[in-house]
Amino acid sequence: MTDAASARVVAAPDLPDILPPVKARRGLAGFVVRHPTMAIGLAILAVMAFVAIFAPLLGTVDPTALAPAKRTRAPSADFWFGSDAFGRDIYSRVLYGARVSLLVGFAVAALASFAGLVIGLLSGYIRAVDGIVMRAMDGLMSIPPILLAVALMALTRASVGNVIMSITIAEIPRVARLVRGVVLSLREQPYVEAAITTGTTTPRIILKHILPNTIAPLTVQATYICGSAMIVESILSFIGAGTPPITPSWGNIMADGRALWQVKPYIIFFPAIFLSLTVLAVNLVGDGLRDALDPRMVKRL
Amino acid sequence: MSGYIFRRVLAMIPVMAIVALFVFSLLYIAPGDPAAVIAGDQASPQDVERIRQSLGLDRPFVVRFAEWAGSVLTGNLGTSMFTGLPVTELIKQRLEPTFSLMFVTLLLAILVGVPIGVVSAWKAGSWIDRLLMAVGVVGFSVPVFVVGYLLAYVFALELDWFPVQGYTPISNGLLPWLENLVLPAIALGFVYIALIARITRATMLEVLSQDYIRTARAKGLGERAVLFMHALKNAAVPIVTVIGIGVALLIGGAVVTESVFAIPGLGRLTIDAIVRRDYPVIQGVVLMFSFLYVLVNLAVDLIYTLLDPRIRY
Amino acid sequence: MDRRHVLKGIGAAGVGATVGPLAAPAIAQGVKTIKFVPQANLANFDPIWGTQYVVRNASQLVWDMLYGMDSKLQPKRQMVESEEVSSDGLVWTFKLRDGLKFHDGEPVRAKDCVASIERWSVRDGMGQMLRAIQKELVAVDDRTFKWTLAKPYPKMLMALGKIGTPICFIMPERIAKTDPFKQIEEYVGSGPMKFVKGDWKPGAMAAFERNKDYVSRSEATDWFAGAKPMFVDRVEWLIMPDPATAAAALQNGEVDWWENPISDLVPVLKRNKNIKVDIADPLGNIGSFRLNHMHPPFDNIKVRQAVQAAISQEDYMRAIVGSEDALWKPCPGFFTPGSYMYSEAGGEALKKSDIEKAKKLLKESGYSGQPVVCVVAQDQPITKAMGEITADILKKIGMNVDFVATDWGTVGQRRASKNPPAQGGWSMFHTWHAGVDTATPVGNIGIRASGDKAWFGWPKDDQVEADIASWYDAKSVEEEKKIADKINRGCMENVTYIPTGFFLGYQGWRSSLEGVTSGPLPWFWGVKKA
Amino acid sequence: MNPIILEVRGLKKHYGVKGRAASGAGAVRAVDGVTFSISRGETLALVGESGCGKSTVGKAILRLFDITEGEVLLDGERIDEMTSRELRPLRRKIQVVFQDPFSSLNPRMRVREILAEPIRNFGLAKSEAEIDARIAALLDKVRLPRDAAGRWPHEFSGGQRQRIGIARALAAEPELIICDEAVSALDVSVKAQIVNLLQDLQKELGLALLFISHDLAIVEHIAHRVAVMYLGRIVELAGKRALFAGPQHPYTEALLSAAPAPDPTVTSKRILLQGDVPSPLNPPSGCHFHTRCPYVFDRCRRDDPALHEVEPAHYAACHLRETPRQ
Repeated sequence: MTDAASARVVAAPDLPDILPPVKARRGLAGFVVRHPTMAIGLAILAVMAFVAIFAPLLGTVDPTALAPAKRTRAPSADFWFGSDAFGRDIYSRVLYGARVSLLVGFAVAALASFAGLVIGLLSGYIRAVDGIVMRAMDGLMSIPPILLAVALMALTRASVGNVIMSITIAEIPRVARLVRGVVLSLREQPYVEAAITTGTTTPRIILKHILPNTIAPLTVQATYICGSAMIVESILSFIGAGTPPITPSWGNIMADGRALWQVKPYIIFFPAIFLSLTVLAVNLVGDGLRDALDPRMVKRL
Repeated sequence: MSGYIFRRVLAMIPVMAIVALFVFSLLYIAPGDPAAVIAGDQASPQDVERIRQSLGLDRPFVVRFAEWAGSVLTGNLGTSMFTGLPVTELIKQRLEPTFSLMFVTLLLAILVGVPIGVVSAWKAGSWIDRLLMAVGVVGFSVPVFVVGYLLAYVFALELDWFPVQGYTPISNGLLPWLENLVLPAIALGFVYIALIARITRATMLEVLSQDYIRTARAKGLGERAVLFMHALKNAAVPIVTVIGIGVALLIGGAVVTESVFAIPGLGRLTIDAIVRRDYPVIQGVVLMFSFLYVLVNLAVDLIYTLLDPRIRY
Repeated sequence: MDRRHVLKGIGAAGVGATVGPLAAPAIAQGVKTIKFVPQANLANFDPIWGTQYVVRNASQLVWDMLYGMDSKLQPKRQMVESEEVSSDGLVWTFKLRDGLKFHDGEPVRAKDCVASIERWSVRDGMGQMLRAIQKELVAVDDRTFKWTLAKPYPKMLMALGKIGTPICFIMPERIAKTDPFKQIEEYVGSGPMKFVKGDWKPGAMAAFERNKDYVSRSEATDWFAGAKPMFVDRVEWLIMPDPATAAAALQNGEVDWWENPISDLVPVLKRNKNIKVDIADPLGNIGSFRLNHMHPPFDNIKVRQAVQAAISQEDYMRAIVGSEDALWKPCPGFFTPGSYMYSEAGGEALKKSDIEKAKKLLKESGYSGQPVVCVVAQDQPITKAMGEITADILKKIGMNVDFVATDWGTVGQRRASKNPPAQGGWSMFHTWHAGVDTATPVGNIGIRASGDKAWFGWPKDDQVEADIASWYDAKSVEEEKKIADKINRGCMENVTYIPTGFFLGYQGWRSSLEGVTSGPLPWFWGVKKA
Repeated sequence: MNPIILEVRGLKKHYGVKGRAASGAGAVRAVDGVTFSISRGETLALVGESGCGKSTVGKAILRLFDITEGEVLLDGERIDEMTSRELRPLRRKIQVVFQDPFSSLNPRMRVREILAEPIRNFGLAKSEAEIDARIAALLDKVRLPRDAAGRWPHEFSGGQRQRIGIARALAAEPELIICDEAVSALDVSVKAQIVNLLQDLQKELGLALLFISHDLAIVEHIAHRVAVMYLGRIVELAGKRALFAGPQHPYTEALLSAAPAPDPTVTSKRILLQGDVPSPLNPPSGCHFHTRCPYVFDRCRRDDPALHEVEPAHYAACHLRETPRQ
């Protein structure tokens, strides 16, 4: 890359930037060396995504098929991870369960980020909106998120969609607060003021000048939300307020095995491992992103 | 300072009003008919209608909200639909176990999390730092009930060191009280320890790189003195912040932990109430937890002013 | 308890002298307490208002009954010293035993009984039958009350002594005057135990104390009949929603008695030499799969028969009781297996699962794939298990299942709705009936087929109703058995509901307890603690 | 004398402290009654210590916030009362160059986009090709290579970024550029280049400059007239030569004496000011400067001196100068 460097008028100093460009693509190996935690996290996530997408091809059977005569079998050649109290194959359920957990995690992260971004942008930039919306967010935020999600689930029937909605609603205020904070500091930035003096309209300022600069902290936040949503989903299912019990989600499998943990620990063990690994992977990616994107986030967590 | 406290307390009012409105409308739109629940199994539609009227469930939203809010302000959270007991009474019964659990967890998390964070920061980049931080990430990633069952299995069933369930009031003695709380507090504290360790480490790193620490080192102060006397004192503000944020985490985790360890606290009261659609109890509990949360964060803000003389109001 | 008290060890080593004041103040010496884990949370405590089994089980400790059922399911005098019925069967005169006292020290008077019967009869099936023919119910003096009817009612003593909910418990008049649709707020009875209201933490704990003034009968204890001697001072009910926790607590000796261990954990309990395990209730339970006869598709008998044909009772039973075969048996009937009313008449369809036949019937019915709303309570292992099996079966025969996972409280509300399934109603739910209730038509509410007055699902079959009515007039056991065959066949043909099998449950207790017996519900009289 | 492009009359900007009104007691009086004007092609320097409100004046003129009191006239037209919609087309005439070359450019936009934005907003080009041509011309003007258009801001040094900032300001074809400490963050050599660039552009394009700075050496180099601010007010306003040669206000005197003398052989008496700048939240009574003024007397503590002409075109706000100099 010496060409590019020499073409510069004057060598630019090393700047503390929000998003440094991916300078030299040294390939996969380079990425792994520079961001080992992110690499590990992404690798685990890739495996989980693979498992989720190709679950039907990985030697699974119908994860909802009951066989009460073959219930609570220990792991064996027939039942790789054993069978549960209804004789369902835990291996199949765990693999299919990856679909639910990943769906919930990513959907909540995406929806909460989007909604929080819109709310945060509007209230960070428009004073009239700010007062009302942020009081509402403060109120919502002072209800502990799991409590809020549980209460919302009690209102509706169990479905993956409702679980996603409930956890999303519980997460929105935190995202909105974060975005608003970022926006408030961004709108004081000289380049935003310069955009105003160069006649840029407010919507365009929000869209072109503010929005792109909230993405980095938001992405980091989104990964943490993704991880926590997976945990909350499992907790909701565990206490019986989550995804429909027929749906094989990791939380449901554990809830089903809950009474038997003393005698048939594998029923909880396998989904617990998968869940913990996935959340771990997401958190590793989050940490990696945070370190790479925005060192200041460390302080904010 | 007192003016500041006053302003902060005043600022709580709109927040709590919004929580109240939210909690009330949440249950207003809830499916199911509380009158039918109250009337019981074999009641006729006429009986249900009679009860609906006697409860005032047929009146408009605003009237019901105003009345409910009014009685809440006088400390009356209504009567549980299933037990017929006052909600305040039900909450009062459950306060001690939950607060005990939260207190012990918090204490444990600080006692374990802060030193881990300090050591990590001190040995930043070393294998021990990496190990501690890796354990920390794992702490974030394992659901609390999994940790709970694991602990119960090993330390209660196999080793028989601690009871597996229940709660002993503190009036029965400090040790019996503590004995019942050790395992739940560890299970619940897992995430919290990780969180505090992480934040402590980050803050310490920042503080340690500052000039006066270098000066202190140059003065020949011992490493430990530097770490604890100077650095930690300055790291206290963000740590306190995390404790404030973490209360929400604690409340959420308590719901699960109490159910795993059969602790008769507010968390289990909440789940029972939600399962039974016991509206007044749900309202009461959510309100109370939110109030607690707001209060803790107020306290945290006030502690800032004590910890950091630079912050003035 | 033999715990290696870690903390106490640390305390002794570390803090030495300070341990003294820190340790528990000595619990009052000689108070014997049984710690009991009941099947469910005691969320309310009004046996007339609430019909949950757990409420009844707690109530029978606190409130006494006029008649008590013995192990042969015969009503025996309990509070009553003697009764007299006029030759035309229309006037019943009851005389109370002397010296009966409520927990507040007041004597039990006839007017208390009158008020209690009045409240009970509003909410009980048999009570309503009695009300319909009641001319007068009055207290004659403090110990005597008289009940005048328009028509003879041969099952009078059964009505007053039945175990099926609600039970006719006797409360003080001021409490019994409470609106039957509102909960009582005072828990004063005359039973062998007092309810300790101050210790009641719904969802966590309920406590009962020995009633020192209880006047026990002199006959030998036989279920609810005879003497009810208390050998312990206090009984604590500890609510444990998580069976795993309860199992661990029983193993560690933190509790003494667990009412309903799940069968998968029984082997662990059996291995522990300090724990005894036995069948809890010899009369067992019948699983019940209710269909909504009022709305499509189950208003069509062909659709009901299709589902009936597809049922495999073995699948249901294994899902409920687990792997132990001794805990269940097929039950192609509506009366308690082993009781004299038991009949398998017309039960062929339930003896084996025939998916092909089910598909054929479904085709003939003209079922067009509309969704059937299956509401399943997830918080009850039994209903959860049955729901999972049903969903699987319906899928196999090509029905479109709308599986509504919810909790028992919601099922309780929703099943009362007569709206179409799509508008807040339902198509099917599951429950179970205790064998003690299904032994005769008295408690067997599930077989009633009086249309919209029948139990949830509102089946209508005039012949079955007529047969049931004839049972109440039956004069001999043989006659009753014949009627049982007719009822059973009628209910099978009409598919009033689908029995999913007969199953038993375990109970487990520490060997330090003595005198725990098998019965339809747990009681504490006659139980000693070492 | 060229026609006046910008006139500021009695400008006030008060900030409310949390929970209190933005006026009356307890408000921060960032700018507390400032009056001046700038003619076409003229450079007016606004000097003072940090926190004196000079940047606030600049931002008030730019209408980055609403002012508390006073009038701002652009080409004789009041812009302080306009809605942002009315104002938008007029914004073209006043542009700004900020101090921090790092935060004044959006890190997520390439230089081309940064420069194209004002051209598009003010409809100064009809086609993309025309925009490109204009950008090329702008880069030429600020002496950056044309291929800079395709780069990201972080690829440039501070001085280069400042040139981009100037190019952005020029892109709007303004009549007045507010340079808010535009060179303060730069190295000395780069500083000189940028100042020279600004001067060249001023000559070439006939620009008026409001040069906000605390650096007296540069001000002496670039300004035609100088206004000295202290605690939200102008205490002295005069032509550069008059002011540097004969400061009329004790504060100006102190400022000048503190600046390093261009000629080390000339020895001047250094006036050291006592104490800190008082808080604008609670400004001193009377003359704001009286707490630090070496010549303070009773009246200073009581009466607030007005800005008045002590010599032709030389204004000062000091009781000592209320009668013409002897």
